[in-house]
Amino acid sequence: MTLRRVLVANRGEIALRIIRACRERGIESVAVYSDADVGAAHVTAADASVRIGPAPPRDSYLSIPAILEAARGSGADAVHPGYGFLSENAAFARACEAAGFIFIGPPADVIERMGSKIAARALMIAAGVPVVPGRTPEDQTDAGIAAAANEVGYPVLVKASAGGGGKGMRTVRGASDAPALIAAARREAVAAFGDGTLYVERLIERPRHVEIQIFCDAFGHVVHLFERECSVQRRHQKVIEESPSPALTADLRARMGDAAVAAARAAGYRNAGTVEFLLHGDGESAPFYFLEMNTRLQVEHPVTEAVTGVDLVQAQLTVAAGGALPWRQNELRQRGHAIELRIYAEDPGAGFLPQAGPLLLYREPRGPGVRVDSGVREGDRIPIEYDPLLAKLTVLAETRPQAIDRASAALRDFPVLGIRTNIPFLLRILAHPAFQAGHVDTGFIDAHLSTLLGGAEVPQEAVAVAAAAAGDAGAERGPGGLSRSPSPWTALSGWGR
Amino acid sequence: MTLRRVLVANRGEIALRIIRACRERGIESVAVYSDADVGAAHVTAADASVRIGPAPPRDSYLSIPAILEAARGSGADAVHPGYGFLSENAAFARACEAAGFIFIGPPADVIERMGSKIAARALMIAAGVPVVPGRTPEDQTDAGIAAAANEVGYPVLVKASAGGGGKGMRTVRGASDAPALIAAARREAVAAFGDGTLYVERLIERPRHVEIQIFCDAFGHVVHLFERECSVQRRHQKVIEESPSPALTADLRARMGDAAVAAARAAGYRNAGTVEFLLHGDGESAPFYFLEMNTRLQVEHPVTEAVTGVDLVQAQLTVAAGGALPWRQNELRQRGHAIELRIYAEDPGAGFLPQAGPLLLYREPRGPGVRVDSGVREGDRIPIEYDPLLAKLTVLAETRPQAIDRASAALRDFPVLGIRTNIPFLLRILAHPAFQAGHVDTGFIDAHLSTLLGGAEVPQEAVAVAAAAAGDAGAERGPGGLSRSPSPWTALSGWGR
Amino acid sequence: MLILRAGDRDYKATVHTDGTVSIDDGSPIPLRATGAGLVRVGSGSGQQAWVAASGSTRWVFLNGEVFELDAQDARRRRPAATAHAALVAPMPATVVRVDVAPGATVRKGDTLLILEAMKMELPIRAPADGVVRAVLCRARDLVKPGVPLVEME
Amino acid sequence: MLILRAGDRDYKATVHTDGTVSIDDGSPIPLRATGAGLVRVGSGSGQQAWVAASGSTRWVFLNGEVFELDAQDARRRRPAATAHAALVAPMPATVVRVDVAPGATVRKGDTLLILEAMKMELPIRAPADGVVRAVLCRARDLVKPGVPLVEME
Repeated sequence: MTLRRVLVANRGEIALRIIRACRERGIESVAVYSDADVGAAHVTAADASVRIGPAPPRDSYLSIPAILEAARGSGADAVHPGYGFLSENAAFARACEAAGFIFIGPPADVIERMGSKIAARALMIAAGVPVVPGRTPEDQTDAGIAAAANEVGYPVLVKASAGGGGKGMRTVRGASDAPALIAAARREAVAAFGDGTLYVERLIERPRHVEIQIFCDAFGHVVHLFERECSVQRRHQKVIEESPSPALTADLRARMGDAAVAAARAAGYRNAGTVEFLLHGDGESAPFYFLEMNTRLQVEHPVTEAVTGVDLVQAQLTVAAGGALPWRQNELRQRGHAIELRIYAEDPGAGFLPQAGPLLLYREPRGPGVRVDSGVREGDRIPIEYDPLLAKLTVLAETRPQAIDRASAALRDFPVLGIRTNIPFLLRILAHPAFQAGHVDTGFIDAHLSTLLGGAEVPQEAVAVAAAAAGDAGAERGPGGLSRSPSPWTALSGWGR
Repeated sequence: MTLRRVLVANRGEIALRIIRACRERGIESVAVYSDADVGAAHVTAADASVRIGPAPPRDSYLSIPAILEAARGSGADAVHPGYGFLSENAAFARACEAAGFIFIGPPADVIERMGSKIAARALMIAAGVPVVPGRTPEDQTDAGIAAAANEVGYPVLVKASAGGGGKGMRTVRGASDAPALIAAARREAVAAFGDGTLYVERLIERPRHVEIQIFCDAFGHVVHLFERECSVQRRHQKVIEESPSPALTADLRARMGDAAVAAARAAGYRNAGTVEFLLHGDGESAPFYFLEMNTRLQVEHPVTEAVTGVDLVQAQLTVAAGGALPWRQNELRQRGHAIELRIYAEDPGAGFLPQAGPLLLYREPRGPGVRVDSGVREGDRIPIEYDPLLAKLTVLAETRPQAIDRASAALRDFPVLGIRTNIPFLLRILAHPAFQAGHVDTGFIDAHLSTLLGGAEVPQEAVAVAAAAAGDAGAERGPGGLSRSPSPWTALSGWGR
Repeated sequence: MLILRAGDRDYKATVHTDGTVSIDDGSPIPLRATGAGLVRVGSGSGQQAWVAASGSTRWVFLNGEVFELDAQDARRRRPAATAHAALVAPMPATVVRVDVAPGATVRKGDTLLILEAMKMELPIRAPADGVVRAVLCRARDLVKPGVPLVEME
Repeated sequence: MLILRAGDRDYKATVHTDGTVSIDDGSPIPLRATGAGLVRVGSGSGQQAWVAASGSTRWVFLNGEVFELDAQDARRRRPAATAHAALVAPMPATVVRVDVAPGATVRKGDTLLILEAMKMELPIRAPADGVVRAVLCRARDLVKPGVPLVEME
């Protein structure tokens, strides 16, 4: 079976990533876009593009009928869901297959089973994979959830059963907070996933989040591609991921890899997936618990690509077309150290408030070992409707300290102006002694927040630059009124050397 | 010993490469520039910059006094010569050390010995490394060179003894051609290196050019980092390099690696170097001959970095500062397949005539496994005075066919307008069945030139685009008079979706 | 002379005819434009900065930090700190819920209303103890950045 | 109507009011600007092209190929092929040596003079058998692109 034309049911950097992978192997790509994304980078890059609806996700990127219609109208033979949106929606996978499109991901029933925290847990327990104590009460009233929290024992996490990415999730430390937090989690769950079912589990205090990439084909081959350490999170949203994890010994890595492979086999998995674990404490015998299985490509897949040298999206296309996995377990090795930093349009100083607006100036860093995945360009306007991820900066170097140095240099060479981003915040994480020592857990950002927020005085040099650029007043016009000559400003002051 | 500030005695992409490496480890960088390079990318990127003279290389980038003065004035403690220019000039290395600067490269006497083809040959013969038959006559008159050619036996190569890069080199097939070609080689040798001494050697017909990267520290550690296949050349100038070589078996690779290490040990080498071999024919027992030793970083070093995962420039800085090599031989592995394509400002259809002029539009490709090293930006004017290398595109993929696909996709996404480049020519090389089969030797381009030159009809679509952009007349103004809206053109025709 | 405001702090900048700029009567800082949006700033070789303008706002990226300064119109300057100003929407958002009514007494940190943007809930909290003077939005309203939501005193 | 020349071939382009363009009275080709220098061309979703202009020259990058077209001024069109024109410098260069004198009979491929540019020698050869009418440069001259070097007939 050969794929000829793939519809990419996503937007932003991941849509571009998939479009480029298709182009390399001669597969045509079809982009979809909402009214907020007319002229967006992923639309320009694809071989064809189809409008699927107005800006709100439920009317466009989350609309199964609109996307299927686009697939039919454009003559696609397969659909790649990316991550987020419909990527873990079993109904969508099923509808694709029913309409005759190859769904580039696992079978719909696997998505369904692993998407239900209850079913996934049961499966893992049966497969001998360790799990965190917890339950999904049959009584799904707020009172029923509160009762379940009491049984599991505080502190607990209340989570959307259909969810992911921290949406619809709340930490509840005691019975008195429960009603308000349960209600908030429910509202977000309904808004984000259309399903308000909630799940309660014991909160493992300050665990590490360590996940294993797995890959399976239709011939029973299952491999793991080692771990990603994703402990640096804010509001349960990953911010920095790396591989290898500073916490794993060779033996612990092997045991976690084996557990992930067992989980994949138990699930009857196919294509790329990730088994997320919580790792509690340090050392050879630190316990780990199955957290969930992400039945899709992860945002942070470039970290794995960097250290293993494989192309996960190419392998997805190969396996979706009925091909065999291109690698055997004993051919796979980690080499060097990779770190991914997520560049968000957000203001860390204002509670990580997402930012929308124009990218007046946007210049990506370059250099050996520096990879930038992005879906935006200078001059674009970041819409309010979607995830605030602008770009992913992934660095690969020989050692972890060199990777940190490389990432820091790249961030200092990544100017984004017009909207606030977390770039200064990321730099302070990289410079933090605890991060540099590899002492990170999911509480890292909260524990060090005041240090990480900085709040630098404005240096005189910055004011001087602003003053010079302020010479000519005027409306929004991008790179600072400073053109390289001839410009009135340059001419006036005799600059330009 | 710690390096604090490195003067980069070069320009273009390699200067930027070194500046970035310095920045990552907190070393300050000092750029130098001629009057033709005011405002060039390498000048903007460095922490400091010093003008060293007018545009002609002999008055700037080849001026030892000017560069030493710049090093003194800027407080540098070390000098990185890059490649070309003064990088293999023993007098420069000696002058640097005498003035108290660390020269980031091998000791001056090693440069001197290996820079003399006569001394290098003698050393290799003594070390048991195979060499091509040839000689440097004591009688350096044109008649003396012609006599030496007769003794070695036609066909012969006449080469500048001080040279490299194909400058001052001529193929002579018989006695009747000798006088004119020897005179031309002499003129080029004097112009390029200030030294007209010529060397004559047997021409190995249609060999492969396969070179081994070596690295040595001051503690006697010597490693090789496998091969680069550099057979695709035009006028003895490399165009495409790759690793692994499609020609080497594991055993042949090991024997060539051992020979390169023996050569490095015999030379008393330190820092990064390359041992170039001619490989004659195919198969396990194909003979290889020492060609020359390049006592510097090579243009094509990214190919080795891609497959081995090391950073050669970082290692250069480490070793120059007195540190030990960061790798042992048994830790080094080739993984995947890397191809570098040199993007030249040249017109292949006009005898590869170098091009100078404005980069009206210049957009680099991006994506996983795609690395671009360049020293130019859109809007720059390419000067006439220097090497026409604009950029190096290096791709890394799991297999050679995937690397070819990746390189082709990247080249199609690498628009350069305003001056001619070899991008269309490179695409035709990648698509050629002989290249795809790995059947390349140094005669590849000449043998297939008419196919590779193409000469495509102008498709109607291209004329249509030109016609639309011609709507408004006007002087040079970069990206096509097409701004993204609002523009008169967009407004007129209702475009922009 | 030019006034640039960052947060509640005003800087007085004087652009000299030689292209240098003095801040608050300090020593002149050299500047040099090196490309579109690129500036070299400081004595010696200086540091690389990037700059962009939007209306009266000047954005500067310097050594990994971002600074947002507002070029003040000398004739119509706003006071440096607006005590008890209206709470405004920080970005385009949808009002999920309003928890207070005019006249309500609130404590610092109390949630006044909840916005939703980019699929995240954003509680708007009282910046200080006080009394709600006016509520200027309703649930389901789409609000733009800078639009007042609640007035307190 | 517009004439665009590539090599010795003229193309007649008609830009229609709906934004499509016809070449040599062929069927209309749709075009859509999608960014600075970016154009989508062709029916259906079309292909990605890049375009830049310099004087009357239009550069187009399409599917890895580069096309250079000259927008002709209808009032002052040059003849499509200039037989026996002067040999011109192809780029800025230094004249190393001149091998012929006026009146010399040369064969196709004979070296007339040698230029040096970017450290490479570039022989300028006779495009056909003929007679040198004039030599317009001397050794060591710096010549600019388009400057006539030798006239032949």
